[in-house]
Amino acid sequence: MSHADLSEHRMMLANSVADFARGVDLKRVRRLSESKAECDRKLWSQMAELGWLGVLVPEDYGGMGLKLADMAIVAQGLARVLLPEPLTAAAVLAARVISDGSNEALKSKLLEGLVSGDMLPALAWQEAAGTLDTGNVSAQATPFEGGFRVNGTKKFVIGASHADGYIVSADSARGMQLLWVPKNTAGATIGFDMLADGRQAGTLNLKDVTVSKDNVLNSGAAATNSVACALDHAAAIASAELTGIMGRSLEITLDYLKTRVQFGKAIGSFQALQHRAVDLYIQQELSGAVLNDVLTVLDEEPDAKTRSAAASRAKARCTDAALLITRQSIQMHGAIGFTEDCDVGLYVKRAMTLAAWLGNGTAHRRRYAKTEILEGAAV
Amino acid sequence: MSHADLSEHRMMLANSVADFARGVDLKRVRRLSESKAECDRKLWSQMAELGWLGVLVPEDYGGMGLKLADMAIVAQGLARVLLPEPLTAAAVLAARVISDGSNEALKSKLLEGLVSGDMLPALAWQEAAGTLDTGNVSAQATPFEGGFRVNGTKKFVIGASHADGYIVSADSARGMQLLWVPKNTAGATIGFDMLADGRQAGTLNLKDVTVSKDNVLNSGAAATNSVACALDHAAAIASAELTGIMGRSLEITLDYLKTRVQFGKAIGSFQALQHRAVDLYIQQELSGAVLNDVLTVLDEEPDAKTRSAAASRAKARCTDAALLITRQSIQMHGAIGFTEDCDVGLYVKRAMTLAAWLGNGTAHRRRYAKTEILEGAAV
Amino acid sequence: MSATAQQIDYNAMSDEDFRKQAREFFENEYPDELRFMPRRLSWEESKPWWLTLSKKGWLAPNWPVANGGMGLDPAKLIIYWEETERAGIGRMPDQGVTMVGPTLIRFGNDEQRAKYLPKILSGDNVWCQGYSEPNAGSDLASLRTEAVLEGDHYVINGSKIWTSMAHNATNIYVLVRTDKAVKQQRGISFLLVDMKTPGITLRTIKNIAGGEEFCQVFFDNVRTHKDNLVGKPNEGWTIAKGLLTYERLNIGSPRRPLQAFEQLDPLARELGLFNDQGFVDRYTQLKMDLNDLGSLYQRYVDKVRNGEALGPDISMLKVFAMDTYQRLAELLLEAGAEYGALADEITLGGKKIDLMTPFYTSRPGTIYGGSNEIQRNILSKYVLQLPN
Amino acid sequence: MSATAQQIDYNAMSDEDFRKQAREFFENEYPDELRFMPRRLSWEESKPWWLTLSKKGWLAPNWPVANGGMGLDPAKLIIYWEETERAGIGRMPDQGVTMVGPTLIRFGNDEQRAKYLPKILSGDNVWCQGYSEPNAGSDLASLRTEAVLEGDHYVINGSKIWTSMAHNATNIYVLVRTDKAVKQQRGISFLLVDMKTPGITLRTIKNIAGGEEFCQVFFDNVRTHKDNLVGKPNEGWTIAKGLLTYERLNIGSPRRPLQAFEQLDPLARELGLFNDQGFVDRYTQLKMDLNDLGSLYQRYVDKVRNGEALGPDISMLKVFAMDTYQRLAELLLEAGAEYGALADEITLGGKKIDLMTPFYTSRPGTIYGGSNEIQRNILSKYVLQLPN
Repeated sequence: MSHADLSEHRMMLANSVADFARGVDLKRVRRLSESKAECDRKLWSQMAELGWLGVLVPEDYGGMGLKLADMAIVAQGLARVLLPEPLTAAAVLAARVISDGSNEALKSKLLEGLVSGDMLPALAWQEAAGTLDTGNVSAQATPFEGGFRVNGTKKFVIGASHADGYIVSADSARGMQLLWVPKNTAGATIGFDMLADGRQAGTLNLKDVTVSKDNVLNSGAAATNSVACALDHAAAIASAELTGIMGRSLEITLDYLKTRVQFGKAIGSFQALQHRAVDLYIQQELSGAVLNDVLTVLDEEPDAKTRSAAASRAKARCTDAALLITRQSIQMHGAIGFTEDCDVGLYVKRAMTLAAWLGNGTAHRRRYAKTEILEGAAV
Repeated sequence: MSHADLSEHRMMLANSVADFARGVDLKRVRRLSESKAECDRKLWSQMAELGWLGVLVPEDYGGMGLKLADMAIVAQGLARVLLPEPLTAAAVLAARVISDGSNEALKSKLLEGLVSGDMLPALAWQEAAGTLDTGNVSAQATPFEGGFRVNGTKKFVIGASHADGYIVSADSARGMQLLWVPKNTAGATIGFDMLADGRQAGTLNLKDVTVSKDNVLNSGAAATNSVACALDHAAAIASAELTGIMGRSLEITLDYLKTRVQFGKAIGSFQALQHRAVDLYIQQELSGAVLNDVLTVLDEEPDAKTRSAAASRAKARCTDAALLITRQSIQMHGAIGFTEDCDVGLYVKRAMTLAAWLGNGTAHRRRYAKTEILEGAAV
Repeated sequence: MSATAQQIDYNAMSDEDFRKQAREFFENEYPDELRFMPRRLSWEESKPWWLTLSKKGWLAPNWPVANGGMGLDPAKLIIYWEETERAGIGRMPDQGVTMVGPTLIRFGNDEQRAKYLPKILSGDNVWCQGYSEPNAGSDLASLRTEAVLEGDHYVINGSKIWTSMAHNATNIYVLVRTDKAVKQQRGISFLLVDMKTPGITLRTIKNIAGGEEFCQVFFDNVRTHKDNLVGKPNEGWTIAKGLLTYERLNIGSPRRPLQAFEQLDPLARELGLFNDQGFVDRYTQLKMDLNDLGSLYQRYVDKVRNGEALGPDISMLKVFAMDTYQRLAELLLEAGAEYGALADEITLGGKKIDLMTPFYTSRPGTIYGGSNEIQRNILSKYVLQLPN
Repeated sequence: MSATAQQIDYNAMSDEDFRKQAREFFENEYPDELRFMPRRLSWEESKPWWLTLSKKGWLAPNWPVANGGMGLDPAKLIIYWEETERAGIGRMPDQGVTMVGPTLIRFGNDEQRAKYLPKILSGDNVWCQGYSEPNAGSDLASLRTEAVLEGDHYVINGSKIWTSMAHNATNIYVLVRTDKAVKQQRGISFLLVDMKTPGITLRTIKNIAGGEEFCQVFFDNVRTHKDNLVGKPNEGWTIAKGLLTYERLNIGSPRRPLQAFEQLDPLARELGLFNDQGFVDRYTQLKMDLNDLGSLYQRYVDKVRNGEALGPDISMLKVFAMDTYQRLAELLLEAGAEYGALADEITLGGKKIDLMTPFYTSRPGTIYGGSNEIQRNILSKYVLQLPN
């Protein structure tokens, strides 16, 4: 596509996302902790029809074969209305490892199911909190003639509550294995912890789970690399979600500052609040500028080191900015902001869950330091 | 003394310091980097006559035998007018190790000279930047029949430019030695680096310097402990100086905010500046409250661990507050604040030198963590 | 109130003896399961302890003995508070004891004291506070709920909001506008109202964490007898202002952030963070900030102990306390990494750790009792005397 | 200006070729001892390089070729700037090239261009800026230096302050009040004045670091011919405002904080700080902030490249740049421990490290060109559109 075509096509994509978002009611998110309906499969199918689940899936598999910069537009727009569906978890994180799979039959099946919305996959890679190391896996895959028997525990699986199956990373004598474990497979049990925003973090227990050869998605270094790449891409798109969240939260807050009257004046006329709002705005704009640069870098498919450094830049900045902006949004609303009825509370909660997912600010700054600073400093 | 008598006596002390301070002209400090006259011996004698050099010296040696809380009053009051004389370096840091000395004849001679103002001693304990470890000494004292021969380098010696001699810590086969090295002793050479505030930091080089037995002030664990104690006491009194500096700097700035007109109003009527001034004020008051508690603790002569923790609390808070307040004082003065003519510049420079001396904020927080946090956490 | 309690002169005891007695009592009698709660207690949870205190005559430490209090002098009062905090005793719906009692003792008349004080001590009356209004939050003086004297009754119309625990309360004290012709702060009166009076309705407001903490209280021609006016008509502002100063001392105590800090230790130990100098630096900064807050708090406690009045500078205590509390809550979530996004308590190394509650409990303190912005305005105007 | 230079159409070159040429020129010809200076250059230091640039026709990259500039299009101009920064070329007393030239080209007339531009290129005229006044610092529009037209001459009375390098300058451009009857921003005119005109006196003002950076310029019945009025009478504010926007882009460049960052690396290596996770955390935060500043800066550079106008939102670039710069300077001093209190360069492990200069050079940026407070006011009003 030419540059002009690209801009036009992204403008159209942004418009269609905005149209869709206008129809979304925050009531559903407000009740999420009770309803636990974080993935409405009817809505999910609509999103599939709009092509959004396949933005990053190659055209050969029914997807749109577009770029992360396109996916970011969808994720940002839907995050503005706090859509709880596991878009990034399925259509970026899981989609990437599936797309990189070496088992063509399984890859086809899973990608087509993902794109059509009929099959919701979740990637279960994480075992401990606070780590971005995708290679160091305790779960064990023991080979037998027909495939592997798997034991282990995977934590913080997003999108797990409505998933039709899990892609599980496990270590074996032949290196890392990425295995497809359909829901309700014998020996696979899933438990949940509620997240701050009412969504669920899954803990997947695998006890002597049998995975046939057909369900081995990828192996060895290729498997490890694909998870690392998926994590970086998903971190970038989660950053796009964070920009959507901070953007809407600041909008709501600026509106409030312009209309709420105290001491006979709109509170937005008080200089202390003005300057604070300006500082939030600067963080929002910084986040946007950084994300933009990072997406450009990632879409050029650089080496792993460059890719990880870029993803960490986006996640660190967008996480910290979103937490700051949403927290200050509560504060600037005064008592109203502290009630369940006020929308800004929903934004702070989503910001908190996205902040922690796939590495928070500290985790990403630490990783960035490791490759970008300390390697050079040791010379 | 009863509590009421104590309060009254301290009030009188504060008044006499304030009277003296009113006669001090900042011109001298402004020209310090050229004149290099950081200790006016005539003024020093006046301070001696007022008893201030002997506040902490026992009455048996001609001093006042008072407390650190008293010394803090003197140091704070003189710091408000940026008196450059090495009061804390001589009358606290050096005075303490001399008072703890085991060589009675030398101790008498040095204390009486200190109290009368005729003899200005400087403690040369430090060898590397960024450490509060007084025991780990590289300088070597090699024993011979008549005493020791000393080799080594001591850095960051405050008050060195006008000192009549140095108390040097050196390691020996018999443990640490504290040795009195008069100015111009053969083999002892001193060089200087200018500090931000125009005062001088001395670097003392000792090459085969002969120290007779008569000039051995203290030895072994007693020597090590006395230096550690001196450092804590001096850090507390330097903190008192920092409160004087921040207090006067904020006063000048508040006056400016009330009188300087921009956009047709006193700039102190702008809420953003008001709130910033309030935050500075809070830091000033916190510093005062902490220093007050710390002096009370130190004057009860607690064990070394309690003493060091208390001193670190004061130095960390007062350093950070003084740096913040003086830097913001420049900022709130606008362009005027950035000129050499403006007094607040002198305050920021003195704050910087006192901040770095005897351990900056980071150094003291680290030391505090070591004994107060990590020891407990390891359990 | 118990007759025996009144006969003990606590002020005649040595500080050590009194502290010992308080400590033993709080340690032995307070329900363990309610110690160091990261939130306020409901009336239902509080009632047994309320009655235990009341029976011993220890419910109202700073009321005069004649009114059924302990009549503690400031030095003893501080010890009482210190031991309360040490034992981790929760905050009860204590507006009756902390606010209404002192107000009636200072500004009320004998009839009001006789009518209301015993019922506070007995737990028959539970009070709530009607100050804020939907359009007068931080700007309290602009309140519009009005009361018009008709015969022997004030007739109240309007509504109050952010009334904590109103759904548990039997009575409410309200600031109402009784003269619209004069300047904002004037023309306000202080009235006592029975919550069962016809015309009062409640709307519960859930807080951000989903708890039923506040209510909006609506007044629709609510009649309260003019005997329920505290102080003189139109002088309610003076009464309210004095009470707020002491509320700022209470909210500025290091107690609540210290409770949150208790969560940080086991978390750090379990995640191995004490080997991480970056974490240790941030932990140390907060720990030292909390200690320094303690020094500042102590300064005001000493003033109370010496019988000195608290001035507007007390606002700085609240600003720094709330700022420190929030930074602490934020470090908890950050250090918890993925655990820091979980809504409920977590279990690590066999210990229950509550990472999220401190985040929620640390926030309203910068809004209620005058937001931190308002506190800074107060400090700017009345302490630094910066121009308007 | 050189005849050959005018014949080259740089815009016709490929970006790569132009970059290569610029890089080679700057690397080979710029004096090594003046690279990456932590302060501005004096006129004396600058002059040889000024003349080298001028001879090559490269002194004024953004002036039209017809005026003796390079006539670069925005894309090439950015490359020119990038290579300037890459080579560590110092800031010269360049008001003539950056401010006077563009102003005369846009708002001046042919006579003014013919009279002044060649002398800027030749180094015969060195310009300084007369904007601020003792009582009109941040509030520039309230300036009171006035000029009255008497016959063919404007007669100027008043004084300007914070005039950088005025003691080196041969000419000054001043904002003066020519109509006192109208609102502040109106009634201001833009005049050019020869510094040798009778009635001009200078007072040098030393800066906090002891350097002779600024002057106060006094005007006592100083006469300048009315031909030296740029634009129309009373329309000087529009001219000045447009220039300030580009000044904010310049001051928002990550270049200067990056130069300060260069000091941090050897310091950290010598003191072993890269083994200290606490230091590494703070170092990383700043490094990432600087990279992120680079992303924001690039956004505005791209706008210039695409020929878009810069709006008031450019103020955020300056706020974040200056904030980051100051935090960096403060970390340098803190990490330096006792070295951080020394006034002069230090030598560590054979390397010279300048810890103190960044502290001083990082401060005026939050004051000049509109303080950070003013920038926030601008953003609040014109970008967020918050009420007054």
